[in-house]
Amino acid sequence: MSEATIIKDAICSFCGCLCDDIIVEVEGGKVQRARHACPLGSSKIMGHGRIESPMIRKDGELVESSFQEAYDRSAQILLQANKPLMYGWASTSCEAAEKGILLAEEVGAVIDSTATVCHGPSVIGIEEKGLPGATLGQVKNRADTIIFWGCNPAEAHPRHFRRYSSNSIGRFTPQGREGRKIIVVDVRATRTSRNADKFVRIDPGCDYEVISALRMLVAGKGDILPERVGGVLKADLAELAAMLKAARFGALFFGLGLTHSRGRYKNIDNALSLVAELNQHTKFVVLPMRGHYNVGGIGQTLAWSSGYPMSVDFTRGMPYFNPGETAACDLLARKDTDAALIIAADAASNFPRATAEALANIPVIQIDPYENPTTLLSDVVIPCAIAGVEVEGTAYRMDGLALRLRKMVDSSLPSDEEILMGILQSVRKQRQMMANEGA
Amino acid sequence: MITGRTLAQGAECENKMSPGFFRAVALCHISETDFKSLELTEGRNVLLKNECGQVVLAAKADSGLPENIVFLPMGPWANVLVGRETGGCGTPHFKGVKVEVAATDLPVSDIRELFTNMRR
Amino acid sequence: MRSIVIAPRNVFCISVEAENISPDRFAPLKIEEIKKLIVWQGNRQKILSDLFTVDGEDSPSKAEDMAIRLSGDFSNVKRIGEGMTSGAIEVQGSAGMHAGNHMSGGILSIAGNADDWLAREMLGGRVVVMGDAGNYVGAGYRGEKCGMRGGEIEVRGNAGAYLGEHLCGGSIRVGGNAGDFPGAANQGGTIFIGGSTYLPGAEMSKGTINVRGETKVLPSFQKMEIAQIDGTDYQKYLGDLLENGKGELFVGVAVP
Amino acid sequence: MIIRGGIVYDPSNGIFGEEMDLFIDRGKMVEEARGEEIDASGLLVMPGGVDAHAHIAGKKVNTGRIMRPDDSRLGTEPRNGVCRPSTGYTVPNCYAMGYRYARMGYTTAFEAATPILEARHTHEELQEIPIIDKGALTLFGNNWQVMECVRDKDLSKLAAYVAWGLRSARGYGVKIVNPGGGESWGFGTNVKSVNDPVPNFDVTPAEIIRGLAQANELLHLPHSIHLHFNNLGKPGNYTTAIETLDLLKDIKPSRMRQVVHVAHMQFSAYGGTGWRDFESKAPVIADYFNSHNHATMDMGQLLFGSATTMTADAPLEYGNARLTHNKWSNHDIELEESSGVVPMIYSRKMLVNAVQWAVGLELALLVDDPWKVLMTTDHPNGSPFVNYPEVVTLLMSKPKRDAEMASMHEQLQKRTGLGEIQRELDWADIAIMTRAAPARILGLPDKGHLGPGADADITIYNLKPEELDTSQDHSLVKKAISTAMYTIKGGVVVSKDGKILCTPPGRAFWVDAAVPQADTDRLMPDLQEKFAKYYSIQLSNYAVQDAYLPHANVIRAGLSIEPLQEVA
Repeated sequence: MSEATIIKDAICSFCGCLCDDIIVEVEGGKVQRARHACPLGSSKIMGHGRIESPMIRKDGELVESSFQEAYDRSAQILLQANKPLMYGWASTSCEAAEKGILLAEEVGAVIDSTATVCHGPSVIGIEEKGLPGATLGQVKNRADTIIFWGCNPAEAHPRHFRRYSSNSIGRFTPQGREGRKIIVVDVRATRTSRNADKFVRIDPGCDYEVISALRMLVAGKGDILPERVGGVLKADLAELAAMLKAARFGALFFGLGLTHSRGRYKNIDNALSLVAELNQHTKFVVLPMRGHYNVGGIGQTLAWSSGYPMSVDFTRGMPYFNPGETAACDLLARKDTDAALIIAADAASNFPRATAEALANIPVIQIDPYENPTTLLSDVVIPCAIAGVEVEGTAYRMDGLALRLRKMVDSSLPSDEEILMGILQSVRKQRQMMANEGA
Repeated sequence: MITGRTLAQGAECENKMSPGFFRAVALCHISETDFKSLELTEGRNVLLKNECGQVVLAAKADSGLPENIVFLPMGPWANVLVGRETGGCGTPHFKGVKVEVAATDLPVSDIRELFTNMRR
Repeated sequence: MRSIVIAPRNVFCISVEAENISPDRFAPLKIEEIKKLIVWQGNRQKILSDLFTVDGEDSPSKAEDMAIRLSGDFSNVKRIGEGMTSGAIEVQGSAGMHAGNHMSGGILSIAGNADDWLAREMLGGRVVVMGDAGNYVGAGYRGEKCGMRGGEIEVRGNAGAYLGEHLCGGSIRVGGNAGDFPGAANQGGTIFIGGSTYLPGAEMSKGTINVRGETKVLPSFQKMEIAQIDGTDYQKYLGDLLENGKGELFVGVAVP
Repeated sequence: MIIRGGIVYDPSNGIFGEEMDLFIDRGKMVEEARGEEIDASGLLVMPGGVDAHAHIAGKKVNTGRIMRPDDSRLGTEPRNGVCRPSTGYTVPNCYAMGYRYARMGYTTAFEAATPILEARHTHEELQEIPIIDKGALTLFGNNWQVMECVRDKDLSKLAAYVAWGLRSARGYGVKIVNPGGGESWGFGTNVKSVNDPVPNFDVTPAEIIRGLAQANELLHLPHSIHLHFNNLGKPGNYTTAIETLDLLKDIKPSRMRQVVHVAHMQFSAYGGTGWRDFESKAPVIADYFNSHNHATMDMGQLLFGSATTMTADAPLEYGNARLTHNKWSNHDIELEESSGVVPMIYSRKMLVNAVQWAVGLELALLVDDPWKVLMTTDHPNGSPFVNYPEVVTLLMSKPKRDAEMASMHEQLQKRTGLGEIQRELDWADIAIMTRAAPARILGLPDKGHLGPGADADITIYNLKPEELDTSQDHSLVKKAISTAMYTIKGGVVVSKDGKILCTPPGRAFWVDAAVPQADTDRLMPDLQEKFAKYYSIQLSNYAVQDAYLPHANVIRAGLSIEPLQEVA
């Protein structure tokens, strides 16, 4: 048995927290332990069942193939399509995303990330109002008031409290949790709300009105408010507004409770205005709780490459952006795409049923380490090495901070980057052959 | 109906074909009051339906939920009930979906059954 | 008038982008030249006659003398009449997204429904839809401060969400219901909604919104007096007080 | 390669409009060479343009893109030949930046402000900008470690930290933005003068600036400190400018260059007590530069139209957003900085904007020595860099300035003396302000000139300097310098008449400064404590890895090396 290797300060590539203090013990080419990791991260780093070989669907069944055959078939599917969709990207590196963007340009595809089914509305809100944010360490060192609105980090980002928010200890926050006011706004009580000093339960779909009422109170115009807004008593809202204004440094973290409910991006838009206005009175920042570990990174990479952070349509050669038209769910719902490449995401599970059905009716290429429902719908399945465990690369934390993922163990499988380049080379080769035949 | 993350759903979400994912996600959280009024017991199933479709899930009482709201871990079972409409901004309504809930003796579909016959 | 009739050759699965279907682009061209105008279907660049039949008078004319009739289903054809300055387009069926965007003059009439982003960033002219319209009628583009600045839009049926978002001028009239957030950030346009809606006028700073049916009103609007308009009683509100509160919202008072 | 018969402006080598042949071999200028010939008979030839101050990469640039799809949809060009798609006007995508600089005859550009913590992101973007050589200045002016060293008057530890910070960021030089103000903004306040103590740190902006300037010289860095003043953008701030410059006049430069480079001077040369009596104090500032030799500046020219303001001066951006009722992004960086982004439209009908427009031009025209003034727009704060030709022609043509002023607010004449300035710059001045001086000020010996050994970065403009009256024919000049006939980068023609022919990757410059081990040993416990207690990441994950600079060009500096060669 080989000696155990210890990798210190490894980065957990599960959620947007990108915890970078993981101590990984590797022995015999396998991760044996992942200290400091939460259950979510640990489950990822420790690993589980994998797709072992590329597969191509023949006569309705997925049968094993070589990587080259899978690349060639993928290239053929992409080249035949009038409007291919390349979706996913949240759980792979920025280096892979860069290759994906190049491939999307070359085949004239629409490229979209899982942001469009989570924080896409936040992006549209930011386009309306901007994002007054900060790095997470700023919150840790300074925040004495923290609101979690429509998010449940206790279950989705388990180490957030201790590393960055409510329970963290920093230069101006030596008392940690004791020195902070924690406020939770949600439609239901959660593990997160049980950690709160103040829990404000609002009626589903009423976030926008509640935020407007808070803005009125912050601006000193509370007198015209009705007695109850969105299921919350005016007195309760007034108390909340006073808490926000009394903050020395406040932070608002928001999640899918705002983006997935009625109002969608308007909720974010309004919350961003609330935070901007609170800065008239104190210091306040706002941050989206990003789910997948690199959903931020695909947004950054797409933005510097194309000018837009998601839903970028390259079909006419120049980038065009319009979620609602160019987002994955729209294209599928409208049957306005005729092939899909799904990478580092499970579209079949995460899309509404009818949208997933549309996916089932077009040729699908899947690049993923694991079998999942998307596999069941795919025509080509290409297994990859796991970015952040088996491959190095860049990822962006939920606050936009770039970190370099470490490699922990070897893999015999190619990386996402290599697979995309394999497909791209096949695209170029086939296109050259077609040109030659044409001539 | 609202959908969202849970710890168990997260831990299993890259392992979708596993029994663990099934246990974590094919689940419907119901307020204690509604749980009683539907005459549910732990281990009994519920049938949820709306104009998008219907799905059977294991029922679980949740003291954090107010009446008339059910919470489903996000995933393919919940998505049977989510509409394709994105309201012009790319994101479906995963929360605030109207559903009818009833107790049922029907079994919960496993993940492969859920996707059987979806292709062409 | 010079009349041109365009009809799809088949049903489009992948949407078509046809910003060249416009009186301004057609006017100086003969039929054979019109047939060669570029259209896109996904990543395939095509010419108009690949996808559509084109018939009509051959000799070039001025844009204002152009009448383009779109016969058949255009619900998957986007950007019809983009930037048109004069003349007329008559869509006999439904029209795809972005119809009449940036138009500054002329008439666009749609017998069926219009998809999202109808008359986005419109400057002038007139748009009439006999059926329903989608989201973002007369709105601005993502991130822009200004939507429609002038002209008139009439939707006889229902309209979707974000009607007239960032409206800076002009008027929109919807016969039926409107989706959530009509007239958000209105900076000086006029909206009339015959039916009901939800949270009109969020962050409006100027302009008027008139809702004849029912609506939930934001808590940041101040209730004023009852006003009579065209013989109907309306509850007047001023808002959005989160802005300067100079917008006017009228909500029909239901007769018991 | 041989370039035949051009009218060459190479001020660093004392060449001002001489007809001569240029020789290139393996990417460098040489005395004699063979190969492909380019006929440049009678045409204007200069070294490739060097932009010493622009915001071209990193978090705030990308934030600008993300919050401005309205900007990204402008200037789109499809993927074409060797070019990837272009988007954006004030915040172009990476590819467009490379192509647009190259088309304009520029071959080098430096990103002006990067926090160490986010330098990885900056290099990800820099690497994606094709063609041009680049580098990034590193922010130090609100850094806790810096302020603590300054407070403790521990100059050698400060120098060790600056060296460590540059190495961690793969940075090129010391940038200081609103020193102390960024830290104050951490709790929503700002410093009001150079002597206003920074809350919780017991230091003043003046001490931070002096400390960093001394450390900079101790380290023999190729570039001086690069300073964005306190109170930038505010009426009456010219006094802060003078006061700050006076702080530095006794510091001896370690190399033959300035002690301080002032970023976008235009934004700090204002008089008045508020916006109502807002006026130009450019003459006072210009007098100061004319009578002192320790400082250089770049103009930070403002032009009318769309801009996206982005700066590490976060409180300024909050003020901008409230003033213009515009969208506002802010980004505070733990232990290091703050920053903000706000879109802006400058209007010639707005008196304040017109005065700002005039101030930049006044500065460049009133400072006698063109080696002290760089032509910039503080891209994209004053205007996007694609508008440099507009600035150049304004500087070269009094009739153009008069025509512009005629369309502005009538009060303008009273608020600025621009109308009385007769000076019109010539091609020698322009070659200095856009090539020779930025290279010298940055300390890049192989850039900005065409002597043997220099990088073969050359611009040939389709313009005959001996035939064209730059004062009268300013529109022809503008057209010619907007699109170079040839842009040669490292001996390769990258752009011809606006068509991009190839897209070599371009190098990234950074400075590795050596310090005594003893100083590093004293520094490291401080840093270890900061990472254990205050940073949200581990020390071992902090520094930028070499993977992000595949085409690095390391310049050595520091305490323990021999005096460096002087810049040409």
